[in-house]
Parts: sequence; structure tokens; C-alpha cells
Amino acid sequence: MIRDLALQGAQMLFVLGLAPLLTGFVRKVKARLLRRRGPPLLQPYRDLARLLRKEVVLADGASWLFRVIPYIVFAGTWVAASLVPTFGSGLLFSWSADLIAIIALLGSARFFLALAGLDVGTAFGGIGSSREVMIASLAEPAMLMIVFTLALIAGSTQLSTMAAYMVSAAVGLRVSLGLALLALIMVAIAENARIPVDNPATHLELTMVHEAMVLEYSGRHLALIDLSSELKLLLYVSVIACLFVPWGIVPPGADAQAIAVGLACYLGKLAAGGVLLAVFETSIAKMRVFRVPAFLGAALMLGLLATLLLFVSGSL
Amino acid sequence: MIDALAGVLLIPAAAAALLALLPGYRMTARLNVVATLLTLLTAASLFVVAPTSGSYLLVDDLNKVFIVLTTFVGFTTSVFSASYIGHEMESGRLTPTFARFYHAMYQTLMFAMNLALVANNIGLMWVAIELATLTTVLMVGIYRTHEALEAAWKYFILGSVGIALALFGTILVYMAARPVIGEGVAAMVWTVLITKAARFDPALLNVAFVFLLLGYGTKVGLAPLHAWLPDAHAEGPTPISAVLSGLLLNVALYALLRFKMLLALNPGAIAPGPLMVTMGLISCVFAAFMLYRRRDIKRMFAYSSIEHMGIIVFAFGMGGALANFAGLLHMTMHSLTKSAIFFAVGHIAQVKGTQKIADIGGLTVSNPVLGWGLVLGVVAIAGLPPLGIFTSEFLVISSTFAREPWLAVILVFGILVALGGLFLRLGTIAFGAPRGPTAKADASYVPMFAHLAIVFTAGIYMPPALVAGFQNVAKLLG
Amino acid sequence: MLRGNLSFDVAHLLAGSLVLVSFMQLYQDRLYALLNIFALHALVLAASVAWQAFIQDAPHLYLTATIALVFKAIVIPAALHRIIVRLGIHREIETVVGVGPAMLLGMGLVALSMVVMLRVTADADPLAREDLAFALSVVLLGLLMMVTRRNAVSQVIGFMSLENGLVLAATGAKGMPLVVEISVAFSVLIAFIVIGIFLFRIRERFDTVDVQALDRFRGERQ
Amino acid sequence: MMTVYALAGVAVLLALAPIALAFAASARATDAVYGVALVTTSALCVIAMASLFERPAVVSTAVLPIGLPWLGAHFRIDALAAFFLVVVNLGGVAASLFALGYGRHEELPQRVLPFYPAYLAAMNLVVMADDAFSFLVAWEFMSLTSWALVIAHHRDAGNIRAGYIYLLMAGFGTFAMLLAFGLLAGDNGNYAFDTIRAARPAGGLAALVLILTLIGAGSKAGVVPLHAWLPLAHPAAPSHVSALMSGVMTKVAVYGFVRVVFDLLGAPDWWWSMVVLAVGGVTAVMGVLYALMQHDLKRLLAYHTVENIGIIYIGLGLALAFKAHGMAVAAALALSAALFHVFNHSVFKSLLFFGAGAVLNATGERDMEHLGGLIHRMPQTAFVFLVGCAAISALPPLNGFVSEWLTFQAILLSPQLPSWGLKFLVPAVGALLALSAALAAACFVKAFGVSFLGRARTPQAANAQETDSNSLAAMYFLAALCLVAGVLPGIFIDALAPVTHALVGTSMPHQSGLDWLTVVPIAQSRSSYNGLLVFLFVTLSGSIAAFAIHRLASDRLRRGPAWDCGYPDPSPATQYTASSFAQPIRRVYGTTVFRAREIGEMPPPGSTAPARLTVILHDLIWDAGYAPIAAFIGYAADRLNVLQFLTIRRYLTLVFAALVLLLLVLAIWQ
Repeated sequence: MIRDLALQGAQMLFVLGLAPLLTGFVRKVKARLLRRRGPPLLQPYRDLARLLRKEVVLADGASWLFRVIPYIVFAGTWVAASLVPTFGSGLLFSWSADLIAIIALLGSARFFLALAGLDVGTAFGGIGSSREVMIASLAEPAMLMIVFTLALIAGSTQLSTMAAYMVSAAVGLRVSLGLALLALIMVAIAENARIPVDNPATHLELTMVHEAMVLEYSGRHLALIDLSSELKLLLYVSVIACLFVPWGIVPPGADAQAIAVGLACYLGKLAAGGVLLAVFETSIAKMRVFRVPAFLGAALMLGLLATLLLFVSGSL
Repeated sequence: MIDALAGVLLIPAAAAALLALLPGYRMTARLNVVATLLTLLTAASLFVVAPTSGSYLLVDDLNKVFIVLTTFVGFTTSVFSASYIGHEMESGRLTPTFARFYHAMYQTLMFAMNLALVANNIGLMWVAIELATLTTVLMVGIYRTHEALEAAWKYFILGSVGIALALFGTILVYMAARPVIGEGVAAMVWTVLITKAARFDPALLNVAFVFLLLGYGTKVGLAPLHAWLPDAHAEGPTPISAVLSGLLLNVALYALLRFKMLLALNPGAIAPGPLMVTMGLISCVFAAFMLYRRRDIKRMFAYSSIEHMGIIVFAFGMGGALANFAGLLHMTMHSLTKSAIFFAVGHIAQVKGTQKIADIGGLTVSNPVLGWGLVLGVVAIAGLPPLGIFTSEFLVISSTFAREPWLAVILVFGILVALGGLFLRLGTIAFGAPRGPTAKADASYVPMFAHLAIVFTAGIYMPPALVAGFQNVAKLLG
Repeated sequence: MLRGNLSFDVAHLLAGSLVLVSFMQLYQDRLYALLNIFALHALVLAASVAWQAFIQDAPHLYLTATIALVFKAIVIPAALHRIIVRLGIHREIETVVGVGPAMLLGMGLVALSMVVMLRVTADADPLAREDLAFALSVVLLGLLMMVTRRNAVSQVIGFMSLENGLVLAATGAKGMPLVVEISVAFSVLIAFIVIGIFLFRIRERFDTVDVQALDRFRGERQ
Repeated sequence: MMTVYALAGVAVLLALAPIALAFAASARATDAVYGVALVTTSALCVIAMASLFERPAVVSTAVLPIGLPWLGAHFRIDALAAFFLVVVNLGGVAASLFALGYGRHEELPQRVLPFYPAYLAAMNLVVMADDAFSFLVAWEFMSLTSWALVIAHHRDAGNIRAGYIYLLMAGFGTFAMLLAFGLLAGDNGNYAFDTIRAARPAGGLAALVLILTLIGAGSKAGVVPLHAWLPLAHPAAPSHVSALMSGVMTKVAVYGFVRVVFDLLGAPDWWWSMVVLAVGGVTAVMGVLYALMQHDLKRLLAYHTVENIGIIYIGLGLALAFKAHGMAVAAALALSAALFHVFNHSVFKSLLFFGAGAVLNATGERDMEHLGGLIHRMPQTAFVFLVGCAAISALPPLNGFVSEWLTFQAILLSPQLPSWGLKFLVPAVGALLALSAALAAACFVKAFGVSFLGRARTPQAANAQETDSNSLAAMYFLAALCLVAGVLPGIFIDALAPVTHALVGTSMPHQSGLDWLTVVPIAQSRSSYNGLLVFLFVTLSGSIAAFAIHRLASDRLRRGPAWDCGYPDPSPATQYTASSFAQPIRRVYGTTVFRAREIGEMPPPGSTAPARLTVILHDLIWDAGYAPIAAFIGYAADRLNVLQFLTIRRYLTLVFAALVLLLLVLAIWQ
């Protein structure tokens, strides 16, 4: 019990600590691919620290909600991230929220972030929020269809159970899985505001979505928001990892050495994911906002197709 | 010796003679009320002691219901008409002569209708209905305006043809009965006819029923024989509109029912049901559509009378315990509700000085009591609970749908269309900003609310005695 | 026996001729002529009623016959004659359908009434049966006349011949009570109609008694 | 016995109506009526809870010697009725409490007070009725009273029209139900539910009954395409009544559907569920899309009622499917999900309408384009409204999420269904459900953001005052309920056990007593959710973060002008409006669903005329379904109207024709 509790706590701090590193890693790789030296790996930590130390400049029109939201967003994302099996499955509290609940948690984080965009009453905030919810309105159903597919295969919506099932031989190779993976990647890109849907680095007003939403934030608030988006990226990568490359995940109650192995595997997966993401982002151009629906609609269709194909391909 | 049966005839007759002589409208109006009250009491006594029916007069469960209903509405209407006529006299639309004439005619009408109801002889019944028609013709034309005369003339001509057709049917019934019963009065007496109907010649009965259906159907106001009805309602004095819708239609219906019973007893004859169902449906749907383009409030409610008569005839045409019960209930409720509505409309016309729907508006603001009274009446007539008409419509439709789904669907369609038409107008008449003059209505609301109260009660609770009576009649009608 | 046959034949003849006269009415297109034909109609009716009174030896029917004779054959035609003179409409009758089609329709109606009535089983005595067939056709022809003629006088005539048919049926119905009362009542009705026409004329509300003018105002036409 | 008590309560409400009518003019009437209504509904609520929790198995009945004389009026409280009584009266309590404050601002109290208690009574009676006649009387009486409330503000022609359409649709629905009951009762009129239940109708007849009930109850619940009246009528009424209509009356309609389809009818065929599922899915998505196009706050809420009704029908359809295939446990899960959502929606929809009412009172505005910045003027209202928005957007840890989560769990059981049609339909419906959930979140970001956040767009909004304490109390009460039901769903699911047990033969596994009060629909390994823990985690980590940052890092704060990429514009007109916020979604979905078109007019250079953007939306359902009917009726009325103006001779011709026709019939008969 105590051990599990410790494990859970460790997991929470672990993801919290690891998230900026992943972002930094991706940036670094991207820079390298562009033949730049790029910022050091630990740059995100420095940014966060600096932001945290700075004072907050609050817009005149901002309400109490505007100040609360960063904490809500951070908390929601963090809890969600800490419930995803990273290097070890069977976390103590993993059963308190299944994959659907995790998605819903991220959804509520987005809900409040969009509200924050509208709070000050500026044009850019509005642009950001309205585009964000438009993207979400397609990304969430797509995500849920993917969950359906996997849940129907694994017979569960519990990430630990699903991971355990995926690692077992019973899975076999299914076309549905492929479709689901593809769709999941598309959704993940959209959710994390990466190219081609959105550009985390841009401040070119008319193209930004996420950044426009949080435009009015500064200081510790901004730090929390950035941290939570880094957490989100980590979360998605780990979800993909534990669902589609579940090897090396430590079953509950393993000894320290096994844990170490699992940890190594996990870090490897993260690195691979980061590299792939970077490559993808550098090799593609950002698309116009109103081509995003087509992109995500495709994801939704893929998800639905994957669900339906389950009945024809393979036996349940 | 004079029993209650003779009473319901003699009192109005005597009153008619008296009122024809007496001058001055106030006293005569009161006398009118008293006479109708007496008639009502006499009629009510029929339930206590049922006189034996002779070869000319008859009383049974069926016409008891009708008589009491007739005399009751006759009474309340006379109360209403007392105040109404008073207003008309003051506003000078009626001269004293005509007022006297009006009251005399009113009693004559009462007499004629009672006679038609208690007559045990198909010939006598026919005479009575003709008399009733003629009196109403005269009353419709009483205002001597261009429109009134035109309406009266239309009513007169169409009515006369109807009368002629009905007579021919009556003769045919006699012809059918004679070989079985033998010559003479006996072959025209209900009580005798009923017992022997099975052996009549079916072909003759069929032709007879066709003529009777059209003849009396004209009086019932079934489409396409209805033409006289809207104008007569619209142009006559409002009490007469109330009596027409509330009573005269029922009386004609009563005659129709009697003959239906006759036919139903004869195995060889054509089933009267389908014919009645068809005409009922036509009337209901047709009248429902006619509601939409009405500009005159009285004419609109006249068409709603046609619609409801259609429903009633439909119910009786369907037959069966439930449907017949529903038909009777619907007839009673419709008489009460529709006369109440016409009371309201009469007050409205006097307050606003017009019958044009376009010039009436926001009544619930300008005259709350009147306005809400009208709303309640329309809610009732549209068949919304918890008022009586909902009950009967519920029974008709639910019992029909199990047997003849499509007929029920058509009926429902008609009722819905009618509901739409009524509430479309009600929205502007009763609600919104007030339009037109807002004089105080110095009339008594008692009759209107009395009727509505009864309808309301019946919608929630029906006394077992009444129910038993209705059920007997329903059985009688087969 | 012989009397039975004879009585049957005569009655049959009279009834048949009544139908014939109805056809003649349909054929007319002048008001005066129409009036005269109607008088003839009433005359035939009176005769047939009288005959019925004789063979049924029902004296009260003679009263009906007299009413028919006096009232319908003389008084009413005379009255209508005066109206026509007053209104100066003695020229022609504008019919809705031409005489030819009207006749054809009439034929159809007679055939129809035959078909309907001959369904009647023969045990109802043939006299009544034939009479009814004719009476029905007279009624229908009268109605046909009412709907095919535009002007009020001819409509009144149509109504009266319809009613003649009724009387024919009523008297044909052996031993039917109230026949007299009914014929009286009807005479009153007709009187009302005629008076009505007078009335409207006198009050000068309508410049003609053409029924169309009568309901120039119809319901809610503004 | 319970039934008798409940009837007594209803009688009090009914008696209250005429009294209110008599004293409506007096000043204290408002408080008196709503006060009494509050007490009575709370009593009824207690009664209902007692019969739901204490002795759920016991069915108490009562027969009154009214209604159809040979039948009497039967009333009955079983688990199902008890549950819906709780919903109804909970809504009644909240609305009455709210109205104690809100009702004071009513300018025409005499048009509201008499009908309000009657309306409450009618809804109670529908749920308690145990024979077809009483049911329909109560049902239509409910429509009638609510109609009167809809047209309470009758000087606005729009309200009159709304009431008109409402009454027509209500009549239509009632007649559909009437026909259904006519089928069930047979032509000798066995209207008592017991006899119908005993007959266990099945086969074609039952299918027809199902369709009729779907139409009848659906038209009252606002199922697409029978929803047209709802967004017109619900906003027109005073806000506390709107809350009742949207939050409670639609649930009563759902009750009617459940009562007939799950209780009265016999074993269902599998294809029934396909109909219900398809209807539900379409309703959910269409409802929310309509809502996104609105900028009238109350109408937006009304359209969301349509959406949630769709979600409920999806649950019911799933329950029907599982029941048809004898998968009792799954059916219980789906049914519990649907009923739990019934409860949840009644709570947060009432809450939201109260909030809209408070805003309406404070600003006199229903149009969001004229609001904004209210969070500064009405912080408490803003807070509770936000809770409502989060709940209806199905955000954990609030109650809306739990019921939708349960529905998803039920959907995930669909592969076990043998019939292929369902195998394929259910996932598609699941996609629709997910889509509607996401869109709902978007829509409430818009609703809350545009009306409460940002800067005030009009002086009215700028000078709004916080609403009164009674209204706030009502809203806080409901908000708390949202949280409790979201954090401790197990209690509510267990409360539903007797209901599902009565309707589908079994119930979900007992929830409360599991460690940490987790919800486990089927099995721990399969799926589980723990609202309490999630709530605790979120609050904990949030406050830890806040504490840590404020302690260890800076907590300094400076007010300054908005940054806005360097172009801040003082005019509040530069903010995003409701329609501009919805513009991306409109472009994505609206172009097909509403044939939405945008026409931008740029003035020529040099002219000072403003540039305008016109948006054209078509309500295709109205254009295709309702407009033609109206047109037909108008056309027929015109054609037939000729018959009013014929000459006497033509009328005679009609008579003549009828005569000849009938004679011909005789001639060819036999």
C-alpha cells in the first residue's frame, strides 16, 4: 500500500519533472534538423523558473476567473498525466479515472482555457478561443472513437488493463489498430497545437490558436499554462507509447531492477516519439485554419472506420 | 289529465300566446324566463314520474335526455336574452313590436322543439320540426337588415327543401310499415314501428333513410347541406344563435337517431352507420378548414358547430356502447359549451359594437371576465382537458382507432385543424393589446359561467345516475 | 277485381301524366307558359288525389284535392302572374343548362327513381310501388328545375312541383294519416315563399327577384 | 398510502390555483403562492424519496371516483413513478424558491400565479396516473397550463405565436398518445394500465404503439424533427417556468415514453431500438448545432434541452436493444445512464435557466450580443452559472460527465449484441454522442464567455446588479446538487436500482460500499470512475501548486492595460461576439446543416459607410416539414372558402347532387 502510494506520488512528480525536458528535446532536435544549434535541452526549465519569478501583469478587464484558470488548467492536466501509465502499469489510483475520464479532464482544461481567452475581451483572445473550440469539437469525438476501437479490442477502458492486454499475444495484428494509431497521432498533433494544425512557436497573429488564447497571460500564470501544455504533450506521447508499443512496461509489484528497465524503455520511447514529432514538424508546412476540419474529420472517419472494421476483421 | 309530458308542451304554448299580447319588453322578458324555468322543472319531473306514452306522445330514456337538455339551455338562454334584448332595445336595434314578436317566437320555438322530442308519431315529429324551422327563420330575419334578410331567405329556401325531403322519407317509412302493421296511425307510431321494424321492406327503408338523412341532415347542418347555418348564426340575434347551435341541431339529430334505430333493426336494410360516418367526417374536416378564413366571430363559431355535429354524427355512426355514449356526451357538452360561447360572443359584440374579428382584440385586458370566459369556452370547445368535450373525444377516438384506424386518423386530423383555426383567432381576440371600444358589459355572466361550470365538472366527475342513463340510451341506440 | 284493375290503371295513368307534365315544365323557357304548365301540373295532381280519395274511399283526401285545385292551380299561379307583370320579367327564363341537357338529366333521374323503387319487393302492393316510383321522379324533377333555373319565380314553381310529388306519394300511401295537415302545412310554406318575394319587392331591397341578386351580399364578402 | 399523501399534496397545489386567481391583484400574493408551492413541492419530494428509498418494492395505489365513471381515476406510485416524482418536485422546489425572488419583478403576476401551481400539479399527476384517461387528462392539462404561462407576456406577438405553435404541437402529441392508448385499450376500452400490462401487447400492434409513443412523447420532449415548438415556447415563459418546462416537463415526456415502452408493452423487437437510437443521435447533434447558431441566451438553453433529450433517448435506445436481446445487466446499465441523465439535466438545466432569468432581470436583455462583463457586476450568479455550464458540458467531476460516461460504457457493450444492424449503428451513434458533447462544450464556452466575460457591450450590462438572495439560494442549491451528484454518483445509481429492476428485470451492481466510493458499471477490470478522487486530486494539486508558487516564487501582481499584441482597442465592439465566436463552427457544420451563407459588403474606398457581414441561416427542418403543412392548410382553406360565397341555387345544387349520389349508391348497392 505504502509502496503503491509512493509509486503513485513518484509518478506524479516524475511526469511533472520530465515534461519540460521532452519539449526541450523536441525543440533541440528540430533546431538540429534545421541546421541550427538551438536552445539547450534545459531551456524550458529556465523559462519556467524565470516566469515564476516575474510579477504578473494583469489586464484591466480581467476577472477573478482569469486568475484562477491557470491553476485549474494545470491541475486538470497534471492529474490526467499522472494517471497514465508511463514506465509502470497498475498505478494505485489508475482505476479512479479511465481513458475516457482522462480525455474529459483534458477537455475541462481546454474549456477553462478557452474561457480565459474571452475574459479580457480582446479580439485575439476571441480568435484563439473560437478556433480552439472548433478544433476540439472535432478532435474529441475522434479521440473517443479511437478509445472505442481500443476498448472494444481490449474489453476495457482502463489504461493499465489495456496496456496489459496489448502486451499479451491475444491482440494479433489488426487493421483497426493501424487506423487507430494513425488517427491517434493526428489527434495528438492537433491537441498539442503542433504543426500543421497550429504553431507553438509563432506569434504571427492570424495563424496562432493556442498562443492567441493565452496572449494576456504573464508571469506565474503563463508558467503554469506552458507547463501544462508540456505535460499534455508528454501525456499524449505516453498514451501512444503504452497503447501501441507497450513493451517494457513494468507490471505492478516488480522489483527495483525491473523498474529501472521499464524506466529506460519509457525514456527510449519518449525520445523516439520526440524525434518523430520533430521530423514530422520540420517536414510539413502549417495548414490554413479551415483545412484543419478536413484533417481532423479524416481522423474522426479513421476512428469510426477502425471501430466498424473490428466487426469484420478479426474476431471479438 | 295533464301530466308532465303535456306540461312541457302546454307551458310554452300558453306563454307564447301570452307574450304575443303583452307589451313592454322588461316584463315580457321576465315572463319569458319564468316560463322557460317552469318548462325546465316540468321536464326535470320526467325523471321522477315517467308518464305513460300514448300514441302521439312518448317518453323514454332517449328523449328524456334531449328534453331536459333542451329545456335547460332554453332556460339559461332566456336569462341571457333578457339582458341581451334589453341592450338591443336601448341601442335601438330592436323596436318594441319586434321584441314582443321575438319573445312570442321564442316560446313557440321551445314548444316546437319539445313537441318534436316527445312526438311518438313520425308525422307529428316532422310537423314540429318544420314549425321550429319556420320560427327560427323569422327570428333570424328579425333585424331587418340587408344581411339578416338574406340569411333568413337562404335559411328558408334550403330549410324548405330539407323539410320536403324529410317528408318524402317519412312517407316512405309509412309505406314500408303499412304492409306489416296495417293502415292508419299505428303505422307511424314509434313504439309500434320499433317492435315490427325487422319485417319492413328493406329497399323502401333504404330510400327512406336517404331522404331522411338529407332532410334532417340539412337541419343538423352536415356538409354539404350546411349552407344556411353559418349565416343564420351570424346574422340573427345572439340568443337565437345559441339556441340554434345548442338545441335545434340536436333536435334534428334526435330525429335522425330514431330512424337509425329503425334501420338498425332491419337485417335487410343498408347499414346506416357508414353513411353517417362519411357525412360526419366530411363535415368535421370541411368545417375545420372553413374556420381559417372567417372574419366574423359568430360565423366562425357557427362553423365550429358544424365540425362538432360532424364528430357527433360520426360517433353515432360508429355505434357501439362506447361510441354512442361518447356521442351523447359530446352532444350534451357541445350544446352547453357552444351556447356559453355564444353568450360570451353576444356580450363581446355589444361591448365592441362589432362582430368583425379584426376589430376585436385584447379582451382579457379590456374586459377580463368576458375575455377569460371566452378563452375557457374555446379551450373547452377545442377539446382540451379538464373539460367535458375532451372526455367524449377521448372515447370516440380511442374506441374508433381499435376498429377503424384510418377513420380515427382522419377525425383526429380534422380536430387538430379545427384547434389550430380556433386558437389562431383566439390569440388576437383575447390577447395582445386591446382594440376597439371598451365599454362595460352590463349583462349577466351567470348563464355563461353556469354552462362552463357544468362542462368543467363533467370533465372531471360525472354523476353515476347520469352515466347510467347515458349507458341505457347507448344500449338503446345499439 | 275489375275495379281493382281499373283503379290501378287510372291511378297509374294520372301519376304517369304528372311526370310527363314535369317534363313539359322542364321544357318551357317562357314564364307565362311555365305558369300555365304548372297550373296543369296542379290540375293533374288534384285529379289523381281525387281519384285516390275515391278508390280508397277516404273523404278527407277530397279536401287535399280541393286545396291542390284552388290554391295551386289558381291562386298561386295568379299571384305569380302579377309578380311577373310587376317586375316585368315575363320575357324569358335564363336557364343554367340548356333545355336539351335538362331533359336528358330528367330522363336519367326518372330512370334512377325507377331502379331504386323497383327494388321494392312486390308484396308492398303494386299501386303504392308504381305511385312511389312516379312520385320520386316528380320530386327529383322538381328539384332539378330548382337548380337549373336562375330566377326566383321558376324556382318557386320547381319547389311547388316537388311538393306536388310529395302529395302524390302521401295520397298514394293508403290510409296515411295527417295527409291533409301536411298539404295544408306545405301550402302555408309556399305562401311564405311567395309573400317573401312580394316582401322583398315591396321593400325594394333587391332590384330584381333574381336569386343571385338576392344574395349579392354573401356572408363575409366585404 | 404514499399515493394518497401525494394526491393530497397535489390537491393543495390545485386548490392554490383558484385562490391565486382571486388574490393575484394583492401585493403579497406572489410570496404566498410561491411559498405554499415551495412547501408543498418539498413535501411531495420527501414523499417521493421516501417511497423510492424506504420501500422501493412496495407499490402503492389509489383510486378516486372521478374521471371515466366506470373506471375511476387510478393512481400509482412505483419505483419509476417515485423517481420521476423526485425529479419533478425537486425542480418544483428550486423553481418556487427562485421565484420567491424572481417573481417579485413580474409585471403581470395575475397571468402567472394562478397557472403556476396548476402546472406543477399537472406534472405530478401525469407521473402518478395509472390509467390512460387520467394520464392523458393530466398530460394535456400540463400542456394547457404551460401554454397559459408561455403567453403570460401576451403583448409580445412573438409569445402569442410561440404559444400557438406550442399548443398545436402539444395537441398533436396528445392525439398520438391517445391513438397509442386506443390501440392498447382495444375497442371495449380497457384503459387501466394494469389490464394493459397484463395483456403484454407485442408484435405489430406493439410496434405501432411504439412509433405513436415516440411521436407523442417525443413531440413533448422535443425530439427532432418534432422540436420546432420548444425553442419558441420555453424562452417565452417567465424564467422559472422556462426552467420547469425545459428541466422538468421534457422529463415528464420521457417518463411517458418509458412508462409505455418499458412497462406497458411486452417484449420489444430488436429493430425498435434502432429507431430510437437513430432518433436520439440525430436529436443530440441537431440540437447542439442549432444552439450554437443562437445568440438569444434562453433560446440557446432551450436548444440544449433538445440535445440532452437526444442523449437520454440514446440511453433508452441502448436499454431497449439490450433488453430485446435479453442482456439484462447491460440494459440496466443503459437505462440507469439514461435516467441518471434525466435527473442531472433537470438539475443543471434549471440552474442555467435561473441564471438566464437573473441576467434578464438585471439587464432586461436575453440577447448575448448586448451583454458581457457581467462577472464583475454579478459575481455569484456568474459562479453558479459557470458550474451549470461545466456540468452540462460533461466536464468532470460534475454530474453531467458521469451520466454521459455511463452511456459510453453502455455503448462499449454493444459488440455483444447479436444483430448486425445494431453492431454498426451503435458505434455511429456513439460518434454522434461524442460530437454533441464536444460541441456542447464549445457552445457553453460561447454562452458563458460572451455574456459573463469580456467587457460590457451595453449600458444595461454595465450597470447590472447582483440578483436577490432567494434566487441565489435556489441557484446555489442546484449547483451544490450538480457537484454532489458528480462526486458521489454511486448513491444515485443505487437509488435507480429498483427502477431498472422493475423495468428490465435486473439492476446494476451495488455501488456504494465499494472502496473510495468508486463507480464500477460492470467490472473493476473493465472500467471504473471515481468522481470523489478526481475531485480531490484536482483540488489538491491545484491548491498545492498555488500554495507552492505563492510561497516559493513571486506573488506580485500589477494591473495594466490589455496587451492584445499591441493593438488594444477601447471599444467593447472589438470583442468577439456570439456569432463571431461561432463562425468557425458555422463554417464547418453550418454550411451543410443550415445552408449557412455569409455576405460581406465592403464599402468602396473613401466612403464612410460601415462594412457589414450578413449571415443567412436556413432551418431546413422547418422549411421541409412545417412550412409545407402550413401552406397546405392555407391553400385548402382558401379553396374551400369559396363555398361560403355561393348562390342559393348552387347550394341547392349541392343538396341535389348529394341526393342523387346517395340514390345511386342505393341503386348499385347489393
